[in-house]
Amino acid sequence: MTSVTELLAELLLMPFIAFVVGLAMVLMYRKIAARLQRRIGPPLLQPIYDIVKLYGKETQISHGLIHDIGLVMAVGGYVAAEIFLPVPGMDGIADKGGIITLSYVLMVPSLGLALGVGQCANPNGSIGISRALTAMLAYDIPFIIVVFGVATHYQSTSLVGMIEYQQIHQWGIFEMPLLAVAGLFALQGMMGKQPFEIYVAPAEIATGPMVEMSGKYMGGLFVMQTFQLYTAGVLYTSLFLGGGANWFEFLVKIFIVVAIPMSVALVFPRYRTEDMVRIMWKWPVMVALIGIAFVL
Amino acid sequence: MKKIKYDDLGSVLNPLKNLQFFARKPVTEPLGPRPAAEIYRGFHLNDMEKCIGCSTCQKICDNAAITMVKIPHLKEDPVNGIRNLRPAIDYGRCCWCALCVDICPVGAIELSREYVHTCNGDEVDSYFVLPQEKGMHGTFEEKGWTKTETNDLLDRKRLPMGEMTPDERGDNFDEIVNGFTPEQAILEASRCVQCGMCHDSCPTHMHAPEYIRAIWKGNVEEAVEWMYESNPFSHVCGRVCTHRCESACSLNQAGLPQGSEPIAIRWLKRYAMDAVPHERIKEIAARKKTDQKTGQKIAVIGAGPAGLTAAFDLVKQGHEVQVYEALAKAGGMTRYGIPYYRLPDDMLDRDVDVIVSMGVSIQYNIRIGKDISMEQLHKDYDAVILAIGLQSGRSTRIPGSEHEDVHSAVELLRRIGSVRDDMNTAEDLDFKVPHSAVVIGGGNVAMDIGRSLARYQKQQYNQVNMTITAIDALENFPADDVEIKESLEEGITIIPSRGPQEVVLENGKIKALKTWRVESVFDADGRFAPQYDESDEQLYDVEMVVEAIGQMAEMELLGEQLTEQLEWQRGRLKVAEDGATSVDWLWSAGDCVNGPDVVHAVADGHRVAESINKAFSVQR
Amino acid sequence: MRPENYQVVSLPNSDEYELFIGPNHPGIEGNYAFKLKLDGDRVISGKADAGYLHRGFEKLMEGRLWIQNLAIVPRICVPDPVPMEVVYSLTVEDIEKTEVPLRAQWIRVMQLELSRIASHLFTFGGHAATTGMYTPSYWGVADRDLALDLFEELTGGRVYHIYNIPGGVRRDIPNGFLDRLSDYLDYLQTRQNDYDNLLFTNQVFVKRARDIGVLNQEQALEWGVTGPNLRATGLAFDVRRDDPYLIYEQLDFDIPVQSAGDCLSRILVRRDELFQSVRILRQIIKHLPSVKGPVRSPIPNPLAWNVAKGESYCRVESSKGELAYYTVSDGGDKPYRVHVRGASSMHAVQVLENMSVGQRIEDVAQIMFSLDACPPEVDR
Amino acid sequence: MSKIGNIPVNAQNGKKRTNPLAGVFDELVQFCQSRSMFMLHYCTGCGAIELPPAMTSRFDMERLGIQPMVTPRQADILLITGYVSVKTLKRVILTYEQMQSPKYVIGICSCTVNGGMYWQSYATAKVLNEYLPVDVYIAGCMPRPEAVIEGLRRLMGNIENGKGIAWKDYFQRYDHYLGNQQHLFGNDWQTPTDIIGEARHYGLETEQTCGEHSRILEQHQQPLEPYKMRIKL
Amino acid sequence: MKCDEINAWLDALLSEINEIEVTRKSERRVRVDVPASSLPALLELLKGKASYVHLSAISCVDWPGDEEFELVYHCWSYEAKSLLSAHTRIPRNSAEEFAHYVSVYDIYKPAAFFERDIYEMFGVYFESSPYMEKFILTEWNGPPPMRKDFDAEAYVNDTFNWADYHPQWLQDIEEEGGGIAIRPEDIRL
Repeated sequence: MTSVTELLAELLLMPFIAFVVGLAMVLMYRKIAARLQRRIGPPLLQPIYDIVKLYGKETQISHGLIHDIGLVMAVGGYVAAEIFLPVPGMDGIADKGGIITLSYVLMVPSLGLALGVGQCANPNGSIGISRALTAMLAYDIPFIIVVFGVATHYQSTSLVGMIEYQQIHQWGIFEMPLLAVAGLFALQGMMGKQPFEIYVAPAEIATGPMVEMSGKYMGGLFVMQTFQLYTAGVLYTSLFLGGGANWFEFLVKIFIVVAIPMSVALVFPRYRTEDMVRIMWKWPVMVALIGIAFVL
Repeated sequence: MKKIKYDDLGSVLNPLKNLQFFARKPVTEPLGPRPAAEIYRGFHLNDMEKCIGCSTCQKICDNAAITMVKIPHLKEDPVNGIRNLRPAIDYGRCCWCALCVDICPVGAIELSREYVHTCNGDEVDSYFVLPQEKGMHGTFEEKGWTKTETNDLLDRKRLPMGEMTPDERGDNFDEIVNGFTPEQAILEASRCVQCGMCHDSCPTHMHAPEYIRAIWKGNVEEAVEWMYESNPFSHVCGRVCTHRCESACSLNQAGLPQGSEPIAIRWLKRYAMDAVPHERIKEIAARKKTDQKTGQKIAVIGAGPAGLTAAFDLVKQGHEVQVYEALAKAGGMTRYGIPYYRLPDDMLDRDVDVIVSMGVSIQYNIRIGKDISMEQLHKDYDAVILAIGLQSGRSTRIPGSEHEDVHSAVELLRRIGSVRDDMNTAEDLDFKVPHSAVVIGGGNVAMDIGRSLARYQKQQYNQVNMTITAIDALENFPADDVEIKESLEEGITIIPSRGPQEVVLENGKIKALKTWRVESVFDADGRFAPQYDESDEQLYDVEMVVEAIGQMAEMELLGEQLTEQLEWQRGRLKVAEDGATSVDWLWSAGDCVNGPDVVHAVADGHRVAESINKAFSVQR
Repeated sequence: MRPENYQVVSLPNSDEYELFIGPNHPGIEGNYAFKLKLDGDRVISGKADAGYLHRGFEKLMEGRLWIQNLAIVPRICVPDPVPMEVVYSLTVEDIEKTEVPLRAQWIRVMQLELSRIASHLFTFGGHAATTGMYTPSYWGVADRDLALDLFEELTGGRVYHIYNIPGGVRRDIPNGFLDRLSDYLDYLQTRQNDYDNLLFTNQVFVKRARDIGVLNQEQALEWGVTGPNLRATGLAFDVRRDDPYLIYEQLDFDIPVQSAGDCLSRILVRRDELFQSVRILRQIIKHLPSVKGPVRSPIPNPLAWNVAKGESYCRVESSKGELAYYTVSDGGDKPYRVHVRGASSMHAVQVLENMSVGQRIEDVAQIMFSLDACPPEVDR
Repeated sequence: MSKIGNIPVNAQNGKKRTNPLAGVFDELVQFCQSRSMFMLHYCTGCGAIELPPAMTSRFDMERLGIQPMVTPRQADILLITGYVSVKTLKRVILTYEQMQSPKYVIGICSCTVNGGMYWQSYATAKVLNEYLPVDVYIAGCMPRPEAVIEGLRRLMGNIENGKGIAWKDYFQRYDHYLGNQQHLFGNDWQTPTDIIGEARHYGLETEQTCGEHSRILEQHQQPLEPYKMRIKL
Repeated sequence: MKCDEINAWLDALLSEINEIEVTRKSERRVRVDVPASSLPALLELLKGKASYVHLSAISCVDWPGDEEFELVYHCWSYEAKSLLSAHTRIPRNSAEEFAHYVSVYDIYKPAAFFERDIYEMFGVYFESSPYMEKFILTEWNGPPPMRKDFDAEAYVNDTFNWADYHPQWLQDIEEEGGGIAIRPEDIRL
């Protein structure tokens, strides 16, 4: 009985923690941007203001039921992903799902978004979503290879297991540096940051999928972004940096992991779509395959 | 400079070098407005005391952003060129180009360094601002764009006009100034900012801005048409007007670092009148005349500026006008009081000719009261205008002033004037030109007689021995500055602040004029009560003394009966604002009412004509 | 009458569709619109839609006095307003045969070059932003702002200077201005490395910009392209050198040229030009103190100024290309006709329309910014 | 009134709040609204040139929680930066109607108030608040970045105090605005957004929402057809 | 120098054609007055033979008094470094019907832009110009606005309202007996 209550509490607590930490990451991104751009940047609670403001909008425009469902899928997919990601002291159902389930769950938001945005009848949105799917295709290949390699190395598909292994032995990044590098590329793509920021592209397609989003829907996307950053950070930390023995260590690691792509993003323009696919399928895949060869 | 070749592929690592900016400080300015630059063009400031309400800023404003607002509690002084209008700026139009600052004739409007103004959607009224010394929000921030000599857009210097040198003019009565050439006139006219201060200050409200603009456009006929709107004596006024317009001119305002000279409005008028052929002027003047006859008959006594102007107006309205003149020619004081070198007779003749050509009939050498009685006029005419001017000079009444060689300036000028046709010689004069003379008085009449006599002296004796003395200090002389300057140039001695005490006689002839130094002219209450320093006594050895301290009217012509009927005030005929006397058929106009001045007389003539017209229309 | 944007027209039985870029779109420079007919993400045809910034300048100028027009000419090209003021003054001076004092000419050149620097810094940021990199636009605008501070000190206005006047300039330079200008140039040169690292030698950017929007020299001449865009095709033509005005003949500067005619060459030409302007300004800082005399030859009272009858066509090299005014005076107090040949009127409309064909949608915005089109010059 | 097809409106905010905590909640929302404003960067006129400095490093608007947004759907503030030509005004109105309430309009520069320096121009609209409700005006031609920021701070203050409600006016007095729009654009003017429908839906309808001008609109209003599109992947 | 040669050659050539009038205003500015019928031929010659390859602008000036439009073609030669302005006059029609002239698009491509501009602003129809349609003034129904007989100020006053200010300070002054004395529109020169 207690374990069920505990589990339920964890299932509620883990997304909540993810949300709070994600907000901090959004803030960090904006602060990093501000610093590189030689300015001060937003106040500390800015991400919260934005989300509350968006949810507080008094009029809404919906583009039909599918649009709403798509949005729910997008946010829900990430919420679901959070309970597969172990954090210090809480495993959720991470030991049950494992990394394979997680990679499937992580596709849900993109598909949900595609479903929702398709209803907007805005060509910019449609182009954006087609680019988003292309981008997913591009970074998923190295990502899957990396996941495969890591799983092979640890002989486990359970994140909990991997973390335990790393905490006993040493961090994955030292054991499989090539895979870690390839993972970093995939992470950049997954987070949709420059040079792989092809589907938002304000100057080209007016923020693509978000073009018709307003009010709560936009708020939903903002929430999704917080989860996305958190997920990316935790996943990479779990795979290569040995998770966290305690909360301090854990948070330091995930923030650093997220800060790297963020900083890089600010000094690069975006690739064209086909360039992104070409590069993603060339360098990270090559590196990852060599990495696998070492692992095997 | 480092070259970048086109073929340089660059590097993926190069941009990462910029991550060093994590260690650099932001360049962001603190929140809140920064102080603006020293010559920033922010919101307007206006020095309410300095501003004269000329509305020049309004004209240069390319955005029609400036509205002139009348502020009753401010000073309104048209004679000195000050209006109680002030510019209000519409910030819904303004573009902060500061042209208003650059053009302001007095440098009153300036821009501050204040630049923040925001308001809620329903407070747009706050965009309409009356700039004052304190700035838009009552918090003075420093001045920004102000006027300097470099960015002043106005042409401050008057065009020099050709005139005779003192040597050339000293012994003859030729006209001194040459007048503008067309090029000069257009250039001078282009300096005008069209403020209309001249119009306001002019007694007869001549349309100076309009005719100056017409001159600038090269259209002198239009200019003449504008002049005849309000002044049938434009030839005369173009030469001898007291030009209050020029003192009121916006460009005459003091307080500018670079100095500033008014537009030569009088000379422009003269130019335009001279540039149009006489016959054409007659046609232009006749344009406004009605064809209808009203059948009303009016008699005008005195063919001076006031009488003829009234006659001109009344004839235009279709009335029948008869003018009676006691002397042989028309013009009154302008003919018999102003020397030839200032106003050649033929110019006056032209003005009179235009008026006559309108249908005014003038009978000369008829003295009312002697040849025709006032009662007779009353019977024959529906209205009578008394415009007799000030014919006799006032006397100082000092001991000895009854002597035959003590003359009044008016009388002497009349005697000179009646032989004017060939006045280049002194032979025709009915008095002997004195070797030495002194004129008492500091007005224009004193200068006129002094300079006229000096010319005769120069002709006859080849030397000038002429003194002008007056009770006022030199800077308080009523005469024009230019008259004083020219008098001095012509060798006349001017001795200010002297009170004449006695004409010293010896052997029945004048020996000298005794004067004391004046300590003060007015008492504490501002009344005329001169105080003398008796110890400072001077004697001027002269043959002739001329008194030029003022004139008065000769009212004998009215006859006893009428004199009793009329109301009088301190010895002067009581006249209402519009020229009506207390008798319903008699009006009075001109110098005899208002004191000596051509343009005032013209204004008076208009006023009386209008008043008569109104009275007639009431009758009808 | 239904407004057209945000409304999508479907073309039956075809994969083609129309897409509107602008007037309200981050990929458009200013208030301007571009209608694209697309097949997938490939542009089949492009059509410019201007007039959103149309104010009827030429009509307005016919209704205002010669001097009043000074306030409105800089508005014709907002990012680079000084050439507008100068060329308008030049035409009036040419008609009136006014001599401009030498010192005023030096000051004018100083402004023109400073304005060119400001404008190019702005363009770098815009160009980079269309490729997804925002940091250069933050830097560029901030560095441009320092130039605006200098302008504010010199002219009293940050963006609209209204400082040139027929006959010269309205005021002399303030004390110590040249020192501060010199400091600014020093600062710009220290920043050169940062910009090079971030933008001009950034491999991703170079890849993105190379071979995109190619305009060869033949096409450029045929379509009347001028300015940096022409120089990026290999023709070293610059009005400053080939049809000199003011005191450019006395200055020593190079004309940067690239030959490929693509987006990358264009931005490289602008980069080099910026530092040539720095070089010119250095010469001015050195010489200006020795050029004494007034800064303005007097003009008549502006309220009553009839400019002599005549016409004049004057050209200057603005940051966007050849800028020309054709001014006709009928001897009145207002211009009879002013025709503005906007520097970017060629490449913002016809050239862009032609170049966009066959491009991918992601490059359209980049091409537009790399041409440095300035819509208000087209609309006037 | 005919229904416009493709943009249905959700029934969500119509109910009155009875919860005592609603007051606190409202204040929180207002506070957040004032601290987080997305600005539609639409360069309607020359004043837009001072917005990049205001947004970027030197004056950093993000300090106040203001950031540019690219589509009207996401934006809260519509900055009218200077003159609007009639052609632009149509797009501005369209854009405004597509923004989600609460939305704010800021009129920058002289031109939005009384025509500015283009008052003689046949091509520009003169008084902005005849066509759209304006929340805050910022004076200047053009206003410096600092002045723009001061204006935005005034707007923040207004929102925090619950005074930023000009957008309701557009629903409540739609007939007035529509009349002015029709005067300029002709009687066949129509936008794709059904303002009257929205006003009814959100309970903002007053007697002045509909009137003589909206009746003209009804006569010719046509629903927008939904758009079918394929994109080759 | 090459450019001197071109200039000399051009001067010689132009002096032979007697319909046209050549004024050399300065070293780099030539004004040519040419009848409307021979302008295209002249431009063809200039571009083909005299290296005037760059059409800088086409300006149109309305002379309602003469019932004519003046078209000015400004051509620049990169080699001769000289700008030639070819002036020609075509008859002007009332605002309802267009004036007509031929397009020079086949000689100079940039002409299309300027011709469209003149078409919109003055109502001159250029035969065989590719874009004889509205571009800037797509939403304008009035007469071609740049014609001298179109009174923009009157149109504006008819069409638009002005802000109606009545601030407190003005009310105070009005109570005192003052108020607005001269409105800006009353005084424009």
